[in-house]
Amino acid sequence: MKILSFGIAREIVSGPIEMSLDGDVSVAMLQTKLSELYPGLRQLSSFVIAVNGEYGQPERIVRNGDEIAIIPPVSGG
Amino acid sequence: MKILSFGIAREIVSGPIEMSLDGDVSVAMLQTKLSELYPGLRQLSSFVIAVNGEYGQPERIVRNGDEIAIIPPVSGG
Amino acid sequence: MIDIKISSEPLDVQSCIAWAMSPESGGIDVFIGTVRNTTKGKQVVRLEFEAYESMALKEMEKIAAYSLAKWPVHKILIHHRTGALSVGEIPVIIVVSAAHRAAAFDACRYAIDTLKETVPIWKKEVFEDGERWVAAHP
Amino acid sequence: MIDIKISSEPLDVQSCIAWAMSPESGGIDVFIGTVRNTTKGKQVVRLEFEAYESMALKEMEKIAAYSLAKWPVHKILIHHRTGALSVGEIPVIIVVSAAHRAAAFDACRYAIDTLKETVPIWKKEVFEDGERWVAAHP
Repeated sequence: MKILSFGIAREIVSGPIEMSLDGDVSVAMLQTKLSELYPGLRQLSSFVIAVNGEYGQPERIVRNGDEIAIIPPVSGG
Repeated sequence: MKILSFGIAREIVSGPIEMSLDGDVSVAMLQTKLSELYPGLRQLSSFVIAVNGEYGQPERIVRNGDEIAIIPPVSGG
Repeated sequence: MIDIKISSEPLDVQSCIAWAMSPESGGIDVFIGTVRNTTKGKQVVRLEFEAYESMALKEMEKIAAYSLAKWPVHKILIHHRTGALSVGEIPVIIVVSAAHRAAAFDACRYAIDTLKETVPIWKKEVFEDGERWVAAHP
Repeated sequence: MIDIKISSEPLDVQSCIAWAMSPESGGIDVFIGTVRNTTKGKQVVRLEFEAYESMALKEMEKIAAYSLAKWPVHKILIHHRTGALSVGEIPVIIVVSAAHRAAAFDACRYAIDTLKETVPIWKKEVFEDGERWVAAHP
């Protein structure tokens, strides 16, 4: 599974992330996993996970093939 | 004293008004006087008097030489 | 800074906005009034605007000055047109620039709301079969 | 009607407004975001905007659809720019037309407030001596 990242998250993870999922992994579990792999993400005001271009509820199960993205605090406008 | 009028008030009084003042005449008195002379003004939602381009308080005394205007309900914008 | 105008010529949205932009501003709110094709279900042919111009300019100036005093805004422009306007034309444009958007929105809305209450300008709606001074009668 | 766009080309205010005008509309509210020359007292050289474009378009679409559902507005346009923008340039423009102004103001303000909260777009402030992703850190 490829994980996209943007803004400061893109700079923190520096480069594309490839991850393979064993069993049922929720959005919340993925967030924890990513925080462990990239401690810089823990310094952010917040970060959330988008699944197929929608904000992912924490309990949502992600599947191989889903488009996953790390969304740091947005600041458009 | 010349009295200006605008919008529907201009149509009601149909033509310029010339009036001469005896003694102290307040804005309120002028309003009453104008309503008597032009009963059409009484049908309006409201009308007020401007003195020298400012809304006139009812007790304000008007003088010969002041620019007086009949202001029917405004509807700009 | 304040820019107030009453004109019988068409208002130019682009130049009004250009005037209000500045390097210090982060947000601009623009209100554009346009002539609608119907009012209370009746087809409108045109609107005719009449102003007590000297007083209207003073009242518009007061609105602008109050906005600058009350909100942290940089520039406010209020232009109003007079004469006969067809459907789609622009009777009024208000532009407010500010460092932050909340002040721009608040001041712009205050300005148009107050303009409609205090500025001595009148509009007559002209229909196929008659005409009517807006708000004149209860 | 809805018009949503993310573009690396300069946004054209005039054509955005022209799109929103219609004979049914009486009021148009326009919000224009502009790049400010300072932030917290520091001189800004430029802003760099990055978008998760497919998702950002969906979130912008949601804002527009909600506005049309909640307020009696006719048209809403939301355009956002990406890439490097200098002071005075326009990152965002929102245009809302409605029969009556209150709905246009309410929907326009809702749209920009919500865009800043939900749409996955990020800006980096670039200063003479460094840079900073806005809102990234507490």
